Amino acid sequence: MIRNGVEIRDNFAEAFPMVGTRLIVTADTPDWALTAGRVTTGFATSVIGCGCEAGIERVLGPEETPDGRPGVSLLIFAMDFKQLKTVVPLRLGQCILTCPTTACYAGVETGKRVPLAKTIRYFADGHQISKKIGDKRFWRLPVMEGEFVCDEDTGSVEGVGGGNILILARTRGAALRAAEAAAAAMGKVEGVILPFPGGVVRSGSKVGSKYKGLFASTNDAYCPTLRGTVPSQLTAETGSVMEIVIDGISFDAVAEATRVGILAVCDIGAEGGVVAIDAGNYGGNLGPFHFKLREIMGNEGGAA
Amino acid sequence: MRLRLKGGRVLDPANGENGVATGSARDIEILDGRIVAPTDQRADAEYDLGGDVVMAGGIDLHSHIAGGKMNLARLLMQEDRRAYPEMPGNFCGCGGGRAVPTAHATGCRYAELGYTTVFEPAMVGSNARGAHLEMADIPNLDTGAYLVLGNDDFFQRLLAAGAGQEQVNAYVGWMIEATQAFAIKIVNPGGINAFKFNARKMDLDEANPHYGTTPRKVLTTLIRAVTELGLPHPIHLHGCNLGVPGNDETTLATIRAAEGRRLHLTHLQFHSYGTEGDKRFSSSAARIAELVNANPNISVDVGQVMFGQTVTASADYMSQYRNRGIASPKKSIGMDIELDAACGVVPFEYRDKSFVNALQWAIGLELFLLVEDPWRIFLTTDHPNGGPFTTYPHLIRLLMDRGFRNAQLATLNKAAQAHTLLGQITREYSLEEIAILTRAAPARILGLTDKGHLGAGAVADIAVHTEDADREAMFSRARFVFKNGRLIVKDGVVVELAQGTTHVARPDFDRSVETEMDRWFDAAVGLKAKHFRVADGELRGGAGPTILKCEGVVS
Amino acid sequence: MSGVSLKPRAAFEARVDLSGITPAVTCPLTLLELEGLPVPYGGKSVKLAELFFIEGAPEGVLLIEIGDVRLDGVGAGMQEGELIVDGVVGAWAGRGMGGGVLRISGDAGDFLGAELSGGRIELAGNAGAHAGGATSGSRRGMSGGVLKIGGSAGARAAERQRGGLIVIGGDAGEGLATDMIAGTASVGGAVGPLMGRGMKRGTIFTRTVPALPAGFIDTGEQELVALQLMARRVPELKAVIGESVRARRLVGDTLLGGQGEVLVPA
Amino acid sequence: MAEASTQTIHDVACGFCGLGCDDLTVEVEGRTVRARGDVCPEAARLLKRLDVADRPASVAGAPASFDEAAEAAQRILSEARAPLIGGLGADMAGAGALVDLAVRFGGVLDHYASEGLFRNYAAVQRTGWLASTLAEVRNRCDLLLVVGDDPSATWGRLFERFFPADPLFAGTPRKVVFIGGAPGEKAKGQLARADVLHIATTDLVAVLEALTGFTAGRIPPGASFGGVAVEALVALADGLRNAHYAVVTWNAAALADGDLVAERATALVDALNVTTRAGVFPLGGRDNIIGANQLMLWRLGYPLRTAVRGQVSVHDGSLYATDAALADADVLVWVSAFRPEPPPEFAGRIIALAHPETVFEKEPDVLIPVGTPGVDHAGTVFRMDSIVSLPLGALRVATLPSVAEAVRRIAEG
Repeated sequence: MIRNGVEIRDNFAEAFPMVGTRLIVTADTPDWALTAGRVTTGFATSVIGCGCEAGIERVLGPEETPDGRPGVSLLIFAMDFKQLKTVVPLRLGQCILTCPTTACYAGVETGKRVPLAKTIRYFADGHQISKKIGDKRFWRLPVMEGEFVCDEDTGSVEGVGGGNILILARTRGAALRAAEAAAAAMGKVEGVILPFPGGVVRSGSKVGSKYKGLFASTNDAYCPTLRGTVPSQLTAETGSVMEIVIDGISFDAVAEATRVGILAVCDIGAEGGVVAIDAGNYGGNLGPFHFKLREIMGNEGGAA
Repeated sequence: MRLRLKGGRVLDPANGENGVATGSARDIEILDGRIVAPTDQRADAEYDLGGDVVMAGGIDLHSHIAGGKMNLARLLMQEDRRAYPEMPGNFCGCGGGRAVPTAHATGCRYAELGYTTVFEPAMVGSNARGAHLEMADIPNLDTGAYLVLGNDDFFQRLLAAGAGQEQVNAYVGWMIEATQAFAIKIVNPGGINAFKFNARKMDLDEANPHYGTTPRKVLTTLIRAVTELGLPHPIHLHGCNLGVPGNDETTLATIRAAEGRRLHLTHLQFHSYGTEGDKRFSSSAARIAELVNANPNISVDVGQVMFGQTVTASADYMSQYRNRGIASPKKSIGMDIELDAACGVVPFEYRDKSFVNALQWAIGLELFLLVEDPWRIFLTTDHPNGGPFTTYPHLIRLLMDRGFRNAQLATLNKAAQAHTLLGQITREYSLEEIAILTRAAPARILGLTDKGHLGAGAVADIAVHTEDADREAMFSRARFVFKNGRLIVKDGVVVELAQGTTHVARPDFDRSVETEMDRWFDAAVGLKAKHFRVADGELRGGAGPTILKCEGVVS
Repeated sequence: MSGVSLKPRAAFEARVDLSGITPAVTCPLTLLELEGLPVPYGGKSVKLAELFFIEGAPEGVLLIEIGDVRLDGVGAGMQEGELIVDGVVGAWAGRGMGGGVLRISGDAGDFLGAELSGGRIELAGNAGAHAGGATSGSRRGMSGGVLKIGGSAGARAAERQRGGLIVIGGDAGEGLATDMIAGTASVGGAVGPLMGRGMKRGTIFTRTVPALPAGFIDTGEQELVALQLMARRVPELKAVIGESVRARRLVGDTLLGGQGEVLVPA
Repeated sequence: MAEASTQTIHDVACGFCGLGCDDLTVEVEGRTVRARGDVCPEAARLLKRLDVADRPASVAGAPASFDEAAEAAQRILSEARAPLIGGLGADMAGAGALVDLAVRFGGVLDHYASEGLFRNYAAVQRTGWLASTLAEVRNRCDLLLVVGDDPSATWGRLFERFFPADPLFAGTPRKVVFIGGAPGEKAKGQLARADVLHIATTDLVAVLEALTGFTAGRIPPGASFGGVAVEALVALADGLRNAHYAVVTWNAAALADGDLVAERATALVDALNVTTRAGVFPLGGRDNIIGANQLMLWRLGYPLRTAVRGQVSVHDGSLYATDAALADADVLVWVSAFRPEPPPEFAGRIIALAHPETVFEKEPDVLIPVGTPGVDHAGTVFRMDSIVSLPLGALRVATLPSVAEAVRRIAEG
């Protein structure tokens, strides 16, 4: 399948189940909401080293938030629920509670409950105030700046982590431009985050390593400087590869992000130096979710 | 009035008759409220029992059914009353409640279970008149009350002053007569008094902060007093340190302190706690049962804990104050009373998933099953403290049915299961043993010669149960109950209200004590001794008490 | 009958206790069964049909026409369904209700919504004393649900309230929120004297700063994120909060270690 | 007829105010009764009897025999829809008969002086309390807090009975602190040996709250509470903490905020008992209200202000309070054997079992004059502490039925 001169390889991204949640963080200004969002989702590129994968899902206007202030919605994913229950209060306590003017609300109503203020309310040393309206409880914690308002807990979803596309381009500059365009387009999709820096990862990995104790190592099949020395997936014209990793609250959300990402890359096309789009997998035996690139593109794939 | 109960299997351990074992049925004849030798005269009424089990009416020697603390419990636990409204067909329109039922409901529910005599085990002297008024309103039951003594300042002063035993005996005799009591109860010997001086705990040999007296001295002096006054029932003792882990040592020491003299340890379950295990709470039932078995002078009742909501009411304000933090619902009443005693009312819910409550349950059953002589152990829940008396049928099944017992055990708190021997105990009570525990033995220990058996001359208080392999079902509803020869329960339902009597013991004592009592009441209590005294005519709406004359060694 | 309508045959000459006669009880019954339901009336117990004309009504609804000031316990113990009173009720309306909706177009007597734990009560008229309070001997008042009073509430509204929301459109009488444990109440009109004594926790919204006992401390005007959160999440509070992001906050009853608050949106 | 000679009776027990004095001396001469010596004005007034003919029973204002009146009363009750059995000024036997009457005919039971009782129940039924009784106060109380107005106006010998010359344990001088009203001359006289302090305030609730706070170690902000300077409150809290046995007493009936006073006094005593001993001693108990209430609790399981409706009883502290219940009743059975207390204004029919000297604004539909327990017949009444009850003796030959007799006759018809 070729679109606008870009080969969409007959391959699939292989993804894993993750559990995730959404937080709505508001602040007095859009900037502070964004700051809180960035800090909270910082150092959360990969569960391998960060314990979770997180990102800003969307920027929210005042009319969209529970308290009428500008905000952001964040998604945080972990490999299991226990881990999620650990990382969310940690990040809430270190990054949102501390950030000027913020408040934090549940972004998911259903599913198992992930503690928010339920855990960190004790920071208020007995001065915390609880309010329960209907079935929903929130807390007010006196802080030096005023009050930190935070929902008791949030729901959770069984999501999908590790969706991806690989952008193969002639030059590093072309690969980066295509990746930026893809990340920008994919970031508009609801229910997904791209946890790596700027949404892009340049150090894609394969499973395992020659070194004991390393679970992952550089994806040598896609490293241009190793072309020929290892079994390579790169044609001779490919000078650089960028990967975009996608975590989402559902299979459909990840598939949609994959689709708009590929479209954005294809829009840049061969003229922009893009060679092909590929995806990372482990042979299909490890992850239950398979995002088949050509299937996802369907009739949008263009002429062969 | 002559009645004939035809063809029942008579279970009368006091007279060595066990129709259940032999399978033989016979008639029982009643003439004017008493059992008589069978005749062939025409009866005014006959009841065909068709082989049903016939026993004497049940006797509960320890159940809180009347007195100020029960009314405080009613006041505090209106939830209980609201949750258990009048039962349908309740023809007098004044029954209700479960943990603290009204006087009417108490009489009716007991009668439905086949009980006809119940003793209130903690009457405070200053409240005696009120307790007797309340007892008079309990239908269907004969009653009596044990006077709480030993924490009263008059007695403590006597002890502290080194008064002779004769002075003590005279005082005890005067108090028994003045309050129309049947026996002497000691609650936390000296501890209630010490709490008034702000002591928060009191062990057997600890000195009262004001008087310097010890619980041991209180106990031994009053044991001697009731012995010498000739009271039929021994000292009825609620010991030191109720409910405190580690009170097993106190209990063992208390048994030894009796030095072979008769002593009744009440609600022993609450006094059989060790401190082993990581929760520092364990069963000492085996150790205590062993010492009880070895001391024929000791009798006990268990005070079995039954799961569910109840309210605890005790004169032991010291212990109840300690427990008020675990009240459920969270409220409690305490009261220092009249230089006499005190009371504490604490609602409580025993939960089967609680380690402590589940182990308490197991400890009670261990005691039942490890104390060997059924004539020296009595079936009680210390109503309502361990649970309401209406749970007795369930308790009987636990004792009689090992499979049922172990199935219940398996549902309890896991850690508690691991801390009890109960699962290994194979003993199952027989029907005859149940009849001993609930009829014959209490009558004997209370000295009621015309009760608890079905021989000629006995009061015609009779319960008839249809045998059922499910012992809980069997004992939940009597087929017939006769009170003084009148049919009051038919097919588990009260059909008539009978007026019971109140048993009192009347010892001889040295009446010269009266001058001293007058002086004490005038100066200290602020009430005339003569107004403290309850006259015979004040009992049972003017009918007066049933008097058991005591032949003491002093006169 | 799927729905039931009750119309008093005449003004009641003694108190009638409708406790427990809820839509869930009446709707499955036949007309004959309904007629025979026992109802306490003064010192007696009478049949429902002696007091009411009984007719059908929409599915799942119990409708009481006209109402009566001696009609007590309307909706008491209700767990589901809809009970509508086209008129006034006596005491204990919605007592211990756990779910469903109770609508009353007229006034209500004392203890409206006492010990309410869930569901919704909407009263168009005025409520008597102890709205949302605790019954004799009970430690806690209303614990959940919504009690909306269109008119004014009598003395000791929200007494011992421990949860849920009380919205009083008009004035609140003396002793509002006495011994309040938790929960939220708002008053659209004037607040009577002696409010808040013994308040442990909970929030009272008022339009002006009420007279408060000695144990209350004025923390001054505060900018509170929670205001707009509540205004948005709780439509009933929108009226008293409006667009305010600031409120005067008074805390008490500190004499008893309480941390309740009175919020007066700026 | 023989000339009546004066007889002096000692140790007479008095059932009127609830304090339970039982050392009165009374002179009886035929039908004449009068108290002698040390006696409070209320007892003197209520014990006094002249040799006058008893007022006869009446039906609709016309004299009738006892039987005719009882029959008329039964007719009225049989037709009644919502009776209120009010007043309830009766001894235990009378109260028992009245409960039977309510069970039989249905109706609300309340005592005319129950307002204070139910204000106290706001505390005792909700949180419970730690209480004391007269003999304990007499001998142990080393610091007495009297909240509200000086109660000796109502209980004439209260302080005399609280503070005997030679208590067993309390050292001297014993301390008494009046919070609210100042002690009157009578109280001062009875408290001559005690240290008496008066702290004026108009806000008893705030003062009790602040005392509880200071006692529990909290430092409530403010320089004064209820108009009392913090220094005075801190000193008093220290005094309470250091007392061996402090007692807080109040008369809820006389306090508009009696429920809150009871709750706050309870909280204060709870706080004290953490480290020392203390108790509440609520005042009340007039005309055997405590006994009637006790009886209600063991008979019906509910306190006063309970309605029996078709043999099922239900309690409600407000709907079944006399004032509220009157508005819904069609028949009032008014019982007042201890004093000539007239029935409240009522539009329905009235059956009065009343003290013969009762002055009625409107003739009751049925009037049966009844004897007074402790004057005309024997009986039992409870003291205010609900623990001790007293046997009242007859001082003269009864010519009137007791409440119990009258009610039984009504029930028999």
